[in-house]
Amino acid sequence: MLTFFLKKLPSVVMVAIASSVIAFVLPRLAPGDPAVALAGSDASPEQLAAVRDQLGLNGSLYEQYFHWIWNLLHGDLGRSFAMRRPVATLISSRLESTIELAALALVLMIIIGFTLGILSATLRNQTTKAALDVVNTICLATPPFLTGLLLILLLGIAFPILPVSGEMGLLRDPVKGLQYLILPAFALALPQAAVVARLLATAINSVRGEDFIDLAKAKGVPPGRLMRRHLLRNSLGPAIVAIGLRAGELLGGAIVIEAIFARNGLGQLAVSSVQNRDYLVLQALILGAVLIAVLIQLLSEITIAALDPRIRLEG
Amino acid sequence: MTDIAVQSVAPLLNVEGLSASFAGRHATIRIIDNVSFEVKPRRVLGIVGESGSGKSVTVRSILDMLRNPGRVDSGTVMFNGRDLVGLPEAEMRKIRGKRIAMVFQDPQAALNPVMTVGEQIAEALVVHGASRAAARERAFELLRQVGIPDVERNFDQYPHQFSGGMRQRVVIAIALANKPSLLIADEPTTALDVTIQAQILRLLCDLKDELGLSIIMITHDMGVVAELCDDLVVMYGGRVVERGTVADVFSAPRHPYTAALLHSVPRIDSNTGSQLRAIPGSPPTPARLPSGCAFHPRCRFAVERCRSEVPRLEELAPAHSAACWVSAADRMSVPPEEEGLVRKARRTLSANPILQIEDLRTDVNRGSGSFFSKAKPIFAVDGISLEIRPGETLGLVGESGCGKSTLSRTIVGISPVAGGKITVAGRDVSAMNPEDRDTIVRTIQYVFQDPFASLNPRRSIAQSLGEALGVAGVNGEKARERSVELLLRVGLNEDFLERYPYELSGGQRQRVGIARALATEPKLLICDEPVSALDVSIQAQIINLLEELRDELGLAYLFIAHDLSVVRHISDNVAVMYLGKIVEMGTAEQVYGSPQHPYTAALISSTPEPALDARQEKIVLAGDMPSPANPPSGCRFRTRCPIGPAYFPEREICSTSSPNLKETATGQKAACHFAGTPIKAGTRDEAGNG
Amino acid sequence: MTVPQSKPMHRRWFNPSIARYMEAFTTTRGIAALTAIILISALAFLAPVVFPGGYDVQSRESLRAPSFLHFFGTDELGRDLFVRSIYGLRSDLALVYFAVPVSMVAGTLLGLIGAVSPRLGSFVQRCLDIIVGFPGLILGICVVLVLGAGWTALLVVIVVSGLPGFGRLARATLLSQQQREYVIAARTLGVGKWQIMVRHILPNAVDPIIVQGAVFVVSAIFIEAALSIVGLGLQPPEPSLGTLLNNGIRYISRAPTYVLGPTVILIIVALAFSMLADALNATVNRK
Amino acid sequence: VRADDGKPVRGGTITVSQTADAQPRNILTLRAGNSPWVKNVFETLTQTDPETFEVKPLLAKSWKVAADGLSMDIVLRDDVTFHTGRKMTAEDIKFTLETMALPETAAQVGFIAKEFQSIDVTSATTLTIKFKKPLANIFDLFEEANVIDKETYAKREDGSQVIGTGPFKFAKWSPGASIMLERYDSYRDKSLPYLDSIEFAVITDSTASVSALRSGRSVMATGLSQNDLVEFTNNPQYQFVNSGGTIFPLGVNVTKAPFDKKEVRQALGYAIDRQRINDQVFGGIGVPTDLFWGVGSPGYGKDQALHYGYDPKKAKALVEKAGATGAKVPIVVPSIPANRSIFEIVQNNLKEIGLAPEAVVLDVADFDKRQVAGDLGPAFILIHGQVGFSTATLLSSLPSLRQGNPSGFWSDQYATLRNAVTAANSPEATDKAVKALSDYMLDEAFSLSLVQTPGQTILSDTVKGVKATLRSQMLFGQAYLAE
Ligand SMILES: Nc1ncnc2c1ncn2[C@@H]1O[C@H](COP(=O)(O)OP(=O)(O)OP(=O)(O)O)[C@@H](O)[C@H]1O
Ligand SMILES: Nc1ncnc2c1ncn2[C@@H]1O[C@H](COP(=O)(O)OP(=O)(O)OP(=O)(O)O)[C@@H](O)[C@H]1O
Ligand SMILES: [Mg+2]
Ligand SMILES: [Mg+2]
Repeated sequence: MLTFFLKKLPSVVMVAIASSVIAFVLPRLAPGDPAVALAGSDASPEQLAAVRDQLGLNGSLYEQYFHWIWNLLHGDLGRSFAMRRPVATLISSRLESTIELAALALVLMIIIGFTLGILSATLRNQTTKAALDVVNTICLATPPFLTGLLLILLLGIAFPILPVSGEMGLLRDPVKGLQYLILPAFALALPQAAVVARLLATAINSVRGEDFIDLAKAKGVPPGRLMRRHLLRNSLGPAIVAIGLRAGELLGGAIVIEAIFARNGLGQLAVSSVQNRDYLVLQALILGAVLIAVLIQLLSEITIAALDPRIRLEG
Repeated sequence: MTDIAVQSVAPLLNVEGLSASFAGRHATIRIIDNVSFEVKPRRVLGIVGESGSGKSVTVRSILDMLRNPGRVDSGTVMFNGRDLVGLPEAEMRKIRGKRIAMVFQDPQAALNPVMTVGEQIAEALVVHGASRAAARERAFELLRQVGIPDVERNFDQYPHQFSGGMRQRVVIAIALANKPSLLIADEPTTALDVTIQAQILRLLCDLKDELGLSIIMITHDMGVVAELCDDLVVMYGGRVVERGTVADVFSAPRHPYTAALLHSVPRIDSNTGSQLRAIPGSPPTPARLPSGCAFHPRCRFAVERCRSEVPRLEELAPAHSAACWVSAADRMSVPPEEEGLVRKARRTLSANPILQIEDLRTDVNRGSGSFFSKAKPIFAVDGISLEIRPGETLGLVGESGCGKSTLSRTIVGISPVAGGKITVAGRDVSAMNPEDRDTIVRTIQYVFQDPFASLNPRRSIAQSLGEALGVAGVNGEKARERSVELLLRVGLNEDFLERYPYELSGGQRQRVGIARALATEPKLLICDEPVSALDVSIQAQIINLLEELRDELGLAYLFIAHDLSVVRHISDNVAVMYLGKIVEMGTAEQVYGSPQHPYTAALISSTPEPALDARQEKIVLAGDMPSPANPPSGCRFRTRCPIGPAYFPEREICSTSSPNLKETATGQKAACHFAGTPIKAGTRDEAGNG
Repeated sequence: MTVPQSKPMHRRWFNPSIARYMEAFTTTRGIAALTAIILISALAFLAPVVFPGGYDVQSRESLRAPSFLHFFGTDELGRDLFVRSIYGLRSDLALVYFAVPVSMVAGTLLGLIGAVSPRLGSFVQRCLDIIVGFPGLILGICVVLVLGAGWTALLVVIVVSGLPGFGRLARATLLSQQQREYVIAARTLGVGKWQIMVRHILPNAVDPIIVQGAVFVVSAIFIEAALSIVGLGLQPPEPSLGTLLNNGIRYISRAPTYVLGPTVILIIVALAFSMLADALNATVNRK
Repeated sequence: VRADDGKPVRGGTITVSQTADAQPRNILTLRAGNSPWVKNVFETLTQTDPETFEVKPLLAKSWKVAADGLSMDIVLRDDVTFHTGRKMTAEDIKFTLETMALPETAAQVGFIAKEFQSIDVTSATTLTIKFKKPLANIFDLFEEANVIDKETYAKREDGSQVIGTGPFKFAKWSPGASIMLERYDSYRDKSLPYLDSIEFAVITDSTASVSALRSGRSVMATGLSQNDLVEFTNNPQYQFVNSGGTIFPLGVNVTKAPFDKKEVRQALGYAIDRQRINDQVFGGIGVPTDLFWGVGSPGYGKDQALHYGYDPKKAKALVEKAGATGAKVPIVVPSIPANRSIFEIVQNNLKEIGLAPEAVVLDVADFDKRQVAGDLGPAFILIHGQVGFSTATLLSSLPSLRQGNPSGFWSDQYATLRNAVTAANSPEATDKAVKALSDYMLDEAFSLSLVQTPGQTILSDTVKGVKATLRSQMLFGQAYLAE
C-alpha cells in the first residue's frame, strides 16, 4: 500500500504543480480586475487605482505566483479580494452545503445505478427490458440542469411538494435539510446513475460469458446467489471506475445545480469568484478540485484492488 | 435405432435424437442434429471431434446449460428414468452438481477469481442443502482427495495463486462434492501441459474406480481416448458419425473421418521420413454445413450419394455404428491408406551456423520497476546456448512457461538481451542496434502460434503481405506478383489476396502467416508453436507445408512446440528446456530413443499415444514447474525429479550444485548429475505445492 | 499439396470496417437514431429555407401561449419560440458537427503520441489528466472569459473537454495493440514505428473513438447549454438552445413552454445520438 | 409604502432575500448587496423623504447654511450610541465625511466631500463645515455618509466588526450566503426596533428568490428581475416598494464613426422603441424617458422626456443624410439579462434604420473595468443604479455623464451648463439650469437614456412598517410582523 502511494507520488505532484500554474494563469488571462468588483463600476479611475494598491495587485505575476505557492505550502490560502476573508474560512463555510449535496447525490447515484443496472442485466422479459433501456437512455440524455428544471416545474410549481430553492444544514435540521437536498441531489445523480447502470449491466453481461459462471451454474447455484456471489463481485470493477470518474463530475455538475436550486455551496463560490475575479479563491478551488479528482482516482484503484484479490497494489 | 439395446446393462444416461440450435440474427442455425448415445454405469464415454463439431453443445444440452441464444429443439435425455429435456429450471438445479457434475476445459477461467478456492467448493455443497460447517469439512476432505497439498493453507487461497493443474484439481473437487453418478468433463486437459495432463488423467482414472463414477470425456485427442475411454462417439459437423467401443473403433474404424483422424497425428515413435496424412480442407461451420454427408468434401471415398443424402447412423458391426454410405454399402472397415509420400532428399548447405546463441539470458521483469526501486530481475531464459545451421531444424520442447517464447522473442529483438551473445549469419547482434536488427530481419522471420491474432483483422491479405514485401523493398505491381507467388507457395491462390482474415479458416491464416514470414526471404524461421492452436487435420497440413518449404528453400527452423510427437516428426535436433535452461540436447533419434535426463523421459512417457497397445505405466511427474522468479537452488528440476532428492534423499548434490550440459554415453548432451539413470514408472502423483 | 478450395471473390469496392458501421443501421435502434439525426439535422440546416424570416422577427406579442401560429409560443420580445428553437438547434449542431470531429482527431493524435515516444505519451496523458481534474464548468468559464463569449470560445471549450476522453481511448488502444501479435509481427518484419501506427494502431483506435464521438456529441451540446445558462454562450440575438434556456428560466412559471420547448429538443437530440452510440457500439463490439 | 394599519408588536425574525452579496467593506458606497440592510445598521445625518423630497433630520438635530453658501453649522443629537456602547460625537462625523472623500472608499458621491475646505469640530455635538464653493448637493452626500465608528472602521472589511448607530446590530456575515442583523437593545428609541433579528439571505437566482418568497421562506425580495415582479402585480398579498431605481442608457462614442456625426446620434433617439423596451423587458414597470434625472425631480421636463418619439422613418432619413447607411455598429453589452434583452430590441430597431449592429457581450467584471476606464467602443448599453440622486450629483457620479465618460464627450458649453446646475441654489434656478442642460444633452445625444426602472423590491403582507429611502435602501426600524 505504502509503495503504491510512493509510486504514485511523482505523478500526483506533477499534476498538482501543473494545475496550480493553470489555476493561477487562466483566470488572470481573462480581462477584468478584482479591484473593480470592490470599487464598483461607478468608480473613477483614481478610485480604482487606490483600491488596486490596497489589494496588493501591483506586483509582477511571478512574484504573485511564488508568493501564493509559498503561503500555500505554509497552509495559508490567502485572503479573498472581494470578501476580505481568509480563503480557507470562506471555503470551509461553504463546504458543508456542497458535501451534503455531493454525498447524497453519490448515494443516490449508486443506489439508482445499481438497481437499474442489475435489473437491466437480469430482466428476461424483452418488453420490460426495452422499457428500462429507454428510461435509462432518457436519463442518460438529460443533463442535471434539465432534470433540475423539470423537477422544479413538476414538484415546485405544478405540485408544490418540496422546496425548490435554498438550503438548510443537515446538522441543523435533518428533516428540513433533507427536503431541501433531495431534489438537487436527485437531479445531479440521475444522469450519472444511468451511466453507472449501463456500465454495470455491460460488465455483468460480459462476466456472464465467463466459464466460471457456467461452472457455478453446473454446481446448481440459484440465480440470486449467482448474481450476488459471482456476477456482481466480478462486475464491480468497471462500475467503481465509473463511480470514481462520475464523483468528480458530480462536483462539476454541482455548480449549475447550486445555481438553479439557490444553494450556497462551493459551486456558487466558484462562479462568484470568477465573476469578481477573486483569484485566490478561484485558485484554491481549482487546485482542490484537481487534487480531489486525483484522490478519487487513487481511491477507486484501491477499492478495485480490495475487491479483486488478483490485483496487488505493491506491483 | 435398436443397436445398443443388445447390451445387457441398463444405461445411466440415454441421449436420443438430441438436436439443438442457435437463433442467429438472420437465421436459426442447427448446431447439433439428431445426436444419440448412451453412458453405461462405471464406464467412460469419449466424445471426439474437431473444433466446432458440437461436442460442448451436446453435453451442455444435457444439463440445459446452453448459452444464449441456444436452445434444445428435440430429443430426449433419459437420466435415471427421467427425461431431462424440458425439466423446469428449479428441478434441473437439483440435478446439476448433485447428480451430474461438469468439469470445464479452461481451469484458468473456470474458477471465480474473487472467491477463495475453499469457498467455491463449499458452495457446491451449500446450494444443495449442506450446512456451512459440514460443507467446510467436506471441502477439506475433497481437496485432499484430489491431491492438493497443504490443504489448511490452500483452502483460503484465491484461484490466481494456484497453477493450472491445481486449479483443474479444484474444479474436479467441486464436481465430486455431492458424489454425483455422472461426471461430464469437457476437454479437461486440453489447456494443460502433458506432464500435468498425465496427472489429471491419472486422477480421473483413480476417482472413477474409487467412486464408481461414469464419465463423459470430451476431447479431440485420440491419445487421451486410447488411454482413458471405454466407449467412443465421434462427431463431425454436429452429427454422430461413428459410435462403438474404443477397441472396436481403433482397430477397425468404419467411418473415413475416424480413420483419417487416427492417422493424421504423428506418432512419437513414427518414421520421420514420410509426410503426414493430412485431411484436405477444413472442418465445416454449422452455418454452412455441406449437403448430404458433411464430410464428403474432404472424403477420399465420397460417392454421388454422399453429396445429396445425409447418411443414417447404422450398426455395421455388433455395438459399432457409423454414418457412412460407403462403409454401409460394403460393410467393411475403412481400408488402410496408401503409404505417405516419401519426402525428397534434404539439401544440407554450408556448415556455418546461421544462428548461434551463447549463454543467453533474458530478464522479463525489466522496466516494470517503480520510480524508487528497480524490479527484481526474472530470468525466464537463463544461460542458453545453441546453434542452428542452414537447412537444419532444431526442435525446442518444454512445458508452458519454461521460456520458449521468451527465447525466440529475444532472438528477434522483441525482448532485450540481458546477457550472453547472439550471432546471426556470422554477425554479433547482441547490441541490437539498427544494423543488427537489419541483419536479423533479413535472416530470421517469425511464425506465430495464434493464427487468429497474428494477422490484423482490418487488413486484407494483400495488405498484410504487401507490408512485409515493402520491408524487403518490393512495391507496387511487383509486390502483387510476388504476393501471388507467396500464396501459391503456401498452397493458397490469388483469390485470397483481397480477403480479410475473418474470411479465412485457422489453417489458411497460418498459411498466410508463413507466406508473410517468407516475404523477406529469410534463412531461418522461428516457428513458435505454429500448430498448437489448430485442429489435428489442419495441423498435419501445416507440418507438411513447413517440411516441404524447408526442403525446397533450404530453410532452417527453430521449431518450438510442447507436443513431443510433432517435434520428433519435424526435427533433426531436439533441445528440451526446463525453467529457462536446456536440460537435454541431441539428435531426435538420440533424445527420443534413449532420453538421458529424467525430465525428457517423463515428457516422452506422459505423451498419450493414439494406440491401444501403448497402454503402459507412465512416469507421472509430481507438482508444477516452479516460477522463474525464484528458481530452486542447484538443479532446477530437483523438486519434481523422480530420481532426485525428493525420492532419494542421499542425492544432495542436486540441491547444491547446478549440473552442466555435458555429453552423455549415448552421444547427446544432458544436464543431470545422474544422467541416464533408469526411472521407475508411476511415481506418486501428489502435487508439490507450486 | 492440397490447395484449399476458395470461391471466387469479387474485388471489394469498400473496406469492410466501413461496411461494419453500415451494419449498425440495420437494427431498429440504429435506424431510429439515424432517421432522427437526419431529420433533425435537415430541419436545423434548412431553417433559413423553412423560416426565411429569420430568428429575430420581433413583435409586441410577448410571451404568448403555444398556438398553431407559434408552436412553442413567443418569447419576451414577441419572437416565435419554435423558429428560434430550430435556429438554436442549427447553431448547436453546426457547433458540434465542427467541434466534435476536431476534438476526435486532436485527442486521438495526442493519445497516439506514445507510439512514437513513450515518454512523451505518458507526459501528454498526465496533461490530459489535469483537464479531467478541472471542475468542468470552471474550465469552460475561464476559457470563455479569456477568449470572449462567442463561437470561438465555445469551439475551444468543446474541443478541449473532449481531448481527455479521446486521448485516453486512443492510448488504451495503443497500449493494447502494442501487445498484439500482428504488431509484434510487423516489428519483427522491421516495419517502422510510423507505419505501424498508421497501419495497425490507428485503424483499431477508430472504432472506440467513433463510438465515443457519438457519445461526446451529447456532452458537447450540454456544454454549450451549461455555458449559456451561466450567460457565456452565443451572443444575442443569435439563438442557441442554451441561450433559449437561459432566457426561458426567467419566465419558467409564466411561460413554461419557453423552457420546455428547447428542453424537449435537447433531449431528443441527445437521445438520438445516445442511440446512435449504442447502435455503433453494439456493431463494433460484435466479433 | 402602505400605511400601517395594525398595532406594532415586538419580537420575531424575518428573512429577506437579495440577489447580490453584502459588501461590508463598501458601506460608504451605494451597492446592490448593501441596500437592503445597510441603513438599518448605520444612520446618516439627514434623510430625505422619498415622496416629498423633503430633507429630514436624523442624527443631526438641526443645521444652518451660511448666507454665502460657503459653510454649514450642524448640531447633533446627544443620545446616539454606537453598537459598541460608545457615544457618537462630532469627531465621528468628521471621520465619516473625510473617509467619504478618500479615493479607495470609491464612494459615488465622494467628489462632493472633496469640495470641503475644512471640517471643524466645535464641541461634542456641534461642527462646522466650510466649502470651497457653494454645494447644492450637500444632502446627497449626507444621505450616503453612513456614520461610522472611527475605532472599528478598519475591521469592517471581513465583517468581523461592522459598527453603526442604527436600530440593528450587524451580527454575522457568511460571505455569499447571508448576513444576520440583531436588535440593538440600547437603541435611543427604546420601543424600536420591533423585530428581534433579520436574516438577509443571498439568493443569486431571481427565480429562486421568487420561489423563496412564495414559499414564505422570505418575506421580502430585492434585486428581482422585472419579469418576476410582474407575477406579483395583481396579488394583494404582495406590494412593491417603489423608490430609487436603475437607469439604462445607450451610450455612443462621439469620436468614433458613425457617431461622430450628430445626425446619426439623433437618429438613434428616434430609432429606439423605448415603450417596447419598457413593456417587454421590464413588464411595463419602468418609465421610458429621454432624461437621466429622477422622474419628478426638480428640472425634470415632461416634454423633454418625450423629446425623441419612436419614429423610424425620420431616423432612417437622418442616417441616410449622414451617409451612414450600412455602417457596422458593434455594441458593447454587459452580460446582464436586462441589458442583453435591451440590446436585442435596440439591434432590431437599428437594423430598421439601416445600420448593422452587432453584439459584443462582455462579462460584467470586464465590462465594469472598461467602463471605469471610459473605453467601451463606439456604442454600449449601460446600467446605472443611481436613480434618486439629485441632478447635480448625477452629473458627476454617473459614468455616462461625468468627465471622462465612455462617450468621449466634453465641451465648454457642456461644462458651463453643468456648472450652472451645480451652482443653482434655489428650486427655480435649478429648474431652469437643468432644463437648459437637458436641451443641450438631448441635442448632442451622446448618451441616450432609454428607460428608468424603480427599485426592484417586493414585500409580503406578513410584515408591516417597512420603509425605504430615496435610493431604495430598506428601513426595518419600524417593521413588525402582522399577526
Ligand atoms: N453461444 C453461441 N452462439 C452461437 N453459436 C455458438 C455458440 N456456442 C457455440 N456455437 C457454435 O456451435 C458450434 C459447436 O460448438 P461447440 O462448442 O459444441 O464445439 P466443440 O466441438 O466443443 O469445439 P471445441 O473443440 O472448439 O470446444 C460451433 O460452430 C460454434 O461456433
Ligand atoms: N513480462 C513478464 N513479467 C513477468 N514474468 C514474465 C513476463 N513475461 C513472461 N514471464 C514469465 O516468463 C516465463 C516464460 O514465459 P514464456 O512465454 O517464454 O514461456 P513459454 O515457454 O513460451 O510458454 P508457453 O508454452 O505457454 O508459450 C513464464 O513463467 C512467464 O510467467
Ligand atoms: Mg468445446
Ligand atoms: Mg510461448
